[in-house]
Amino acid sequence: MQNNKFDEADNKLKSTIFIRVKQLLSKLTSSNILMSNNKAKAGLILFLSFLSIGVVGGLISPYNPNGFLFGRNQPPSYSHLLGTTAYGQDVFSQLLSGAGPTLFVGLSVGLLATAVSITVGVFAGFSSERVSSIINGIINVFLVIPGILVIMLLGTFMLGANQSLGYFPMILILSVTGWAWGARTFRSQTLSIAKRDFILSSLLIGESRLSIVFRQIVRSIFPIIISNFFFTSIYGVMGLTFVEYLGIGNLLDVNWGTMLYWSINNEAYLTGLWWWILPPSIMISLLMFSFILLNFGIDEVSNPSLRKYSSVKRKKSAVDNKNA
Amino acid sequence: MSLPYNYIARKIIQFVIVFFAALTINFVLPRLIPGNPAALAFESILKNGGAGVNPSYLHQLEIEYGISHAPLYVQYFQYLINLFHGNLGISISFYPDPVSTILAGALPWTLFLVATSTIIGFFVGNILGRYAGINRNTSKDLFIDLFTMFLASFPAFVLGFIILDIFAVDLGLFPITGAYGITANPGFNLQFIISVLYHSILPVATIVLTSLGGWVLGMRNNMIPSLNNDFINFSEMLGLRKGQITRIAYRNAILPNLTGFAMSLGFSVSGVLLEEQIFSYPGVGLYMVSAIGSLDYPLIQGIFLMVIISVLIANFIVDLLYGILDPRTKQEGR
Amino acid sequence: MELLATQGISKIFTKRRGMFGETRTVALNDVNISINSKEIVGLVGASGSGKSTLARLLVFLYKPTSGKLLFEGNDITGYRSRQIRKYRQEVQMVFQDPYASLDPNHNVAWHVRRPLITSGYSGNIEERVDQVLEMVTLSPPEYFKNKYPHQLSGGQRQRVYLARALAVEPKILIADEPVSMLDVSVRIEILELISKLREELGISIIYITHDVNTVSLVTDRVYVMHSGMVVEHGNTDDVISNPTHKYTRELIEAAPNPYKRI
Amino acid sequence: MKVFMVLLVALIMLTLGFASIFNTPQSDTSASSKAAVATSSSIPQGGTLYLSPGPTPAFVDNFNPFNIWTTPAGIMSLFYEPLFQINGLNGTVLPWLGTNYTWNANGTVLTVHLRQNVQFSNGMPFNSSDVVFTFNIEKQLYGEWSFLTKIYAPGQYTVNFVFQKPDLPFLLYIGSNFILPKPLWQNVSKPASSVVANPIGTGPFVLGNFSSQKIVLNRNPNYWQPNEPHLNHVVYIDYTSNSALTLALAAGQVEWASVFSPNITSTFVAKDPAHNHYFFPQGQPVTLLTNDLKYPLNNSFFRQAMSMAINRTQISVAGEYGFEKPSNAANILQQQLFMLNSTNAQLAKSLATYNVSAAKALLASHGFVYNTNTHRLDAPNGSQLPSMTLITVAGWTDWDADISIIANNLAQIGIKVNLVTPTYSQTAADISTGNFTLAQFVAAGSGPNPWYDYSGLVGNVTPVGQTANINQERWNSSGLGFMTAFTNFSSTPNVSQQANDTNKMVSVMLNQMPVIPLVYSATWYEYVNSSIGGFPNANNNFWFPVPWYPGPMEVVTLHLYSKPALLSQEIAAANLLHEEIAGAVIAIVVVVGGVLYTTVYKKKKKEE
Repeated sequence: MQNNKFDEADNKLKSTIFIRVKQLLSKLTSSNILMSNNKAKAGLILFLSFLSIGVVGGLISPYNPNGFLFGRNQPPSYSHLLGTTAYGQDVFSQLLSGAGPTLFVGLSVGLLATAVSITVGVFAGFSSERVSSIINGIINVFLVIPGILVIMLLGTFMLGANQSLGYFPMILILSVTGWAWGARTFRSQTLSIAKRDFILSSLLIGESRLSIVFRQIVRSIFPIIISNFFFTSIYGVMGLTFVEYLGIGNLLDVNWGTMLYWSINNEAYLTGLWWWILPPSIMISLLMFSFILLNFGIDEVSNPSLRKYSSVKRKKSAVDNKNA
Repeated sequence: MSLPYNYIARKIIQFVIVFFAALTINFVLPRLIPGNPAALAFESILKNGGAGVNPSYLHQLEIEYGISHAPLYVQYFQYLINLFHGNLGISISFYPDPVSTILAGALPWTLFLVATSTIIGFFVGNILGRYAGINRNTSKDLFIDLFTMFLASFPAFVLGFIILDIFAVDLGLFPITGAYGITANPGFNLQFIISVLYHSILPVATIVLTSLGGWVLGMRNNMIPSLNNDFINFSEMLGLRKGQITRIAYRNAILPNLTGFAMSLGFSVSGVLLEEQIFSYPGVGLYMVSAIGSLDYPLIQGIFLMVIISVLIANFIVDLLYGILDPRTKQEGR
Repeated sequence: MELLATQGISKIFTKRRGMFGETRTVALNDVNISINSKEIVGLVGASGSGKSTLARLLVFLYKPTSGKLLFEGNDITGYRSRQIRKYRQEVQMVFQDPYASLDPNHNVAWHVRRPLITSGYSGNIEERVDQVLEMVTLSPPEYFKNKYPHQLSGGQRQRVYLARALAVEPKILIADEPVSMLDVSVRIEILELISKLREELGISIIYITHDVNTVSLVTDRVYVMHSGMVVEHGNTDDVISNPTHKYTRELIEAAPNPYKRI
Repeated sequence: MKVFMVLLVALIMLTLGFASIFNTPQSDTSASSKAAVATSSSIPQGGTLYLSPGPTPAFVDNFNPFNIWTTPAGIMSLFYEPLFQINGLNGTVLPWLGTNYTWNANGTVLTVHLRQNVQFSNGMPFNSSDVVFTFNIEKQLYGEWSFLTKIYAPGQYTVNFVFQKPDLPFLLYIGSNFILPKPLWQNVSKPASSVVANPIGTGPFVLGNFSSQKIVLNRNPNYWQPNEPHLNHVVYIDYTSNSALTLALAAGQVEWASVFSPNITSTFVAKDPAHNHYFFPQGQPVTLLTNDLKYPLNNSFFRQAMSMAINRTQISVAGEYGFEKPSNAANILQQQLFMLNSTNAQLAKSLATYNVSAAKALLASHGFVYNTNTHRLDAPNGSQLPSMTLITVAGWTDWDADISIIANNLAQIGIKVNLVTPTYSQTAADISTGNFTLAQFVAAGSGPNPWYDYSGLVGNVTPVGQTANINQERWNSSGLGFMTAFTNFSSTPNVSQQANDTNKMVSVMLNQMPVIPLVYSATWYEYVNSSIGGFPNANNNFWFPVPWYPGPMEVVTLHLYSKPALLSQEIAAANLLHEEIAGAVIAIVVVVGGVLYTTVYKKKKKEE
């Protein structure tokens, strides 16, 4: 009896999760946010293929990416599809194994920085004018300071001190330098939403501010959040290559940033080793391109002003589009 | 064209607050870097057989490098007082040169690159974006968008190296290094000016190429709603010619992009600092790397401060400009 | 019995100009109004007369500059957030614009369910939702429950909003121009619904409008506001038929006669 | 980062100067008073040398002789001169401003006789007051000459240095110090931090023209050495990165440089094999520092086994591009290996030879067994040996590649190594406080004999957590007979006695292996001899050949001359002129294009 009861509960839980997932999926496909737009479709396909390379890349790479196993500076051949490095490593294996960490850092930065932006931005937009302007000042400070300086300074400090933490310090640094843009957007969006009647209404009904933030405001700005996530992920990937290029990351990890670091430091561009420097560059470019395309599509779907625009029906069409 | 007092006052207050925040960050950050430059230098001397060096030499080095063991708040006030006297300290890696002297030599080059590349990028990007916006959803639009986006997402330093390799090394059309030729004598003479322009072509071109994407996209996205709005529709009905209509729409679209101009300055500076290394351009980017490597706090702080002040002032100017151009600021102030 | 009353309420908005200067706008000046249980009171005035400010003051969206708020005889002026939240369950508000007062991202059921959840409703919530929707004549409830605001007409939206406000069984409903944005044909329906709710639920209603015609349809008593002051008050019929203040007369004369028009 | 590398190597080279102390005769030696650099009057006068000692952001208009290492390093020695020039490679002493020197009987007073008829470049005469002033002000300023009680001048061309105790070694420290003109410096309150825009010294060149990218030096017409310098001008050109400098070298824009370039044969030599050359002298060993207080590295056999498991050839070829040769196991310089007896030589070779099975056998004989299932080493108590962390400096690409190879090598004998690359300062701090397990770093000193090489490896054992400036591997050398030999060596001038002590030290060193030497560090030196002749090369390495090392830099420069056929042609300048014309054309095209575009655009606008 006992077991049955548990099973039942378990089944119930499973079925609710199942239903939830199904709802989410059907929402995604029926809403056609991604499928109605060709750019978004191309971006999604590109991104998914990168994601799969990122997941399985390390497993299917033909050789040890860090092993000094082969002749040096060999051009592409059948056994080495993308040739070898000046150290005798297989470029193709490095490219495959490097995809995972690169994506991981990019997406983590996207997640973390967006989370910070949401917290700070929405909080600033939905609190008293004084608090809001103070937070706005802080956001401005972070916007104005060129990120490269902070990355260099924090990089030499954190990456040196805590390298055993793997990519975590790097993700942290990039998030610290990358959240302000999103926070600024979220703040202004929240400011405009917080003035609307339906937020007032919820306040009157007795909703807590936290509930309003999560149930209503975050939901209203969700397309912008997604868009911001992609932009911050782009920043994350760029930042990774950048930190590695400056030589303040862990240079012995294999990712596309370190590949560029080693190829540039061995003057691959001067000695004609194009198969060493170009593949990671193009992969990074394509990955970011896929983010941009996705973003483009979402932007076009969610931002009615990029489609037919009429100020008379502004409210209505905005509402329609959000639910389309 | 007068601006409301209110607006300017608010901008000034904002400027001062951000400035002080930046000052404080500037004070704190370099002190996070582990290690003591004097101790490093002393250790190297000692280890390499400098038996004649007295232990008090370490203290001597610290004094000369301006390293203080005073409590942080004392150092902070000292730092502020020095700043108000325009004293940025003495560089450690370029001892005994004052940081201000070094920056006076380096900052103009960086500002020159930032200004040129941002302005060119802004104009070229706006023209392309305008074109893409007018021809929205055609193959022209798609081509411009995708091409500039691809350039924007290509790692900037790799692009720099490739451009350097092709145009300077292989084709030999442009110089490899420096801000002016070694035969040119700095000063206001034609040879020097031409030399400077010539040396800046590759770095500026690289920065413009990488920054184009943002401008194009921003302009295009502002242009489309602007072309679709009621006023434009109305004008169309009144029978205005297409060129006139485009111009009106363009004027409406450029204003929001101008805010982007101010906000992107921080980004531009980042890009310039990066490209300076690749093109061996003698701006602050080069000093930054060597200063961090040798724990040159005063120089790091000086660079940080100067860059931030420059960006802040540029932001302030653009804010004022925006206030003049946008009549709404007179009422709302934001 | 006097349910809610104001004693000499004033509200002055100050706006900073520059660093030291400020401008003061007097929105309400020594306003005394009261409402008894099961009563519909009208607040009439042109835009800018301070009637909306007064409404927002009554639900603590603004704090009065001076004066007192009395609820069931208690001074509630100094209420803090927890007390305010509790008080708001007793006093609800309906907004003017039904297109803006509903969250476009949530469906009808959510809008009605949330106040029940936040107020800790003890019964079956879904049943109550159905019940409230029936009450505002949105039936069958199943048909409307999963609709999103953009799928509803203006009148339906205002009904949904009424349902949301009534779900927590308030004692007072403040209706801030609830029909001004609706088609004329729907206005009467909503007003009739409001009158019906008073009968059925026994709640008091403060009806705010600039439209003298609708005031005479539904209200028992009326306050006429002008420049932040109550210039005249009394039984609706008396005030309309026999206005004493110059401003009231202007208001009545300016009002379009619906029968004449069409 | 590389700036530090340069600085480090520079300081090490400073030691070379110290080191020669022990090779110089102790008393009554007088060098000949003839002209310092043997020159032939047949060498023609003229020509310009373009050089760049290494990349730097920009030149600074300050030639303060108290900071001889400021960029461009080496330039100071063309303005200011020392009493003697000492060859760091073999200890030879050239008389310079001093003609000869003598010690008193108990070795506490050094008398230096000065050259007469020498002028500073502004015409002021040089005499003993300048020497006394220079040393005294440095003593006050730095506490630098603390071993001297007194410096005084008994005559106008004689200076006496009075030592606290017999300290014969410091002769050459004194000898290589730059001498300043007293009249110009005596009223300067803070000489070390004052800005010197117009350097005045006795050197062969004077400052001609300064800009932040180019410094032009002109021949000093009143230089005291006849027929010297041969060159009319020395031009320092600023390059801001290694690759820019390499490209400039390849294009012949610079004729003398010290720059690291991984592909030097293809990017530099291949462009003009007849004239473009490089030669990288091998210096002291780069070492794998082991923390000798930590288990299992506190066992000497363990360190020996690790040494045998490391493939030094692979490090040399793959990590160091073949520029740095595999090191011996004894931690001494390549040119000192001849001092070893056959037993030591044999051991120094075999312990540095890649031999995985021997390494495994040595470990197994002490109970550390390679587990073929886990591919890890099991300790004598049966537990698996924990992994170790190996650190080195981030951005020193060759070392970063090296540690990757070392990790692969050590994995073969069952030692798992985690690699971490902190910043330079962090690495240095971790090593000095002992917060490391394994580190790749330069630990040894360097000099003409092993005493100097070992001076950095011995000393008190500092506990982990406290800062150690020497003996950072924390090796306990007491009770092994090492320190006795070490002390004896430093107190005897007898060459055979020194050889005996050397072999005693080397024997202990090999049995203990407190640190594991990897490869000899290389000093970068490139030159282009198309228009300038007289450069040192591998066959004729007459003086230390790098442009950034102040003392030797002057000696080498005075050997350089312009090749006659090219005297009249200023090739580099011609190239640059060409470049300027191209630049002007392009600039004009751009400007005209811009103007045309805007006018056309405006016209179009008007038409609309």
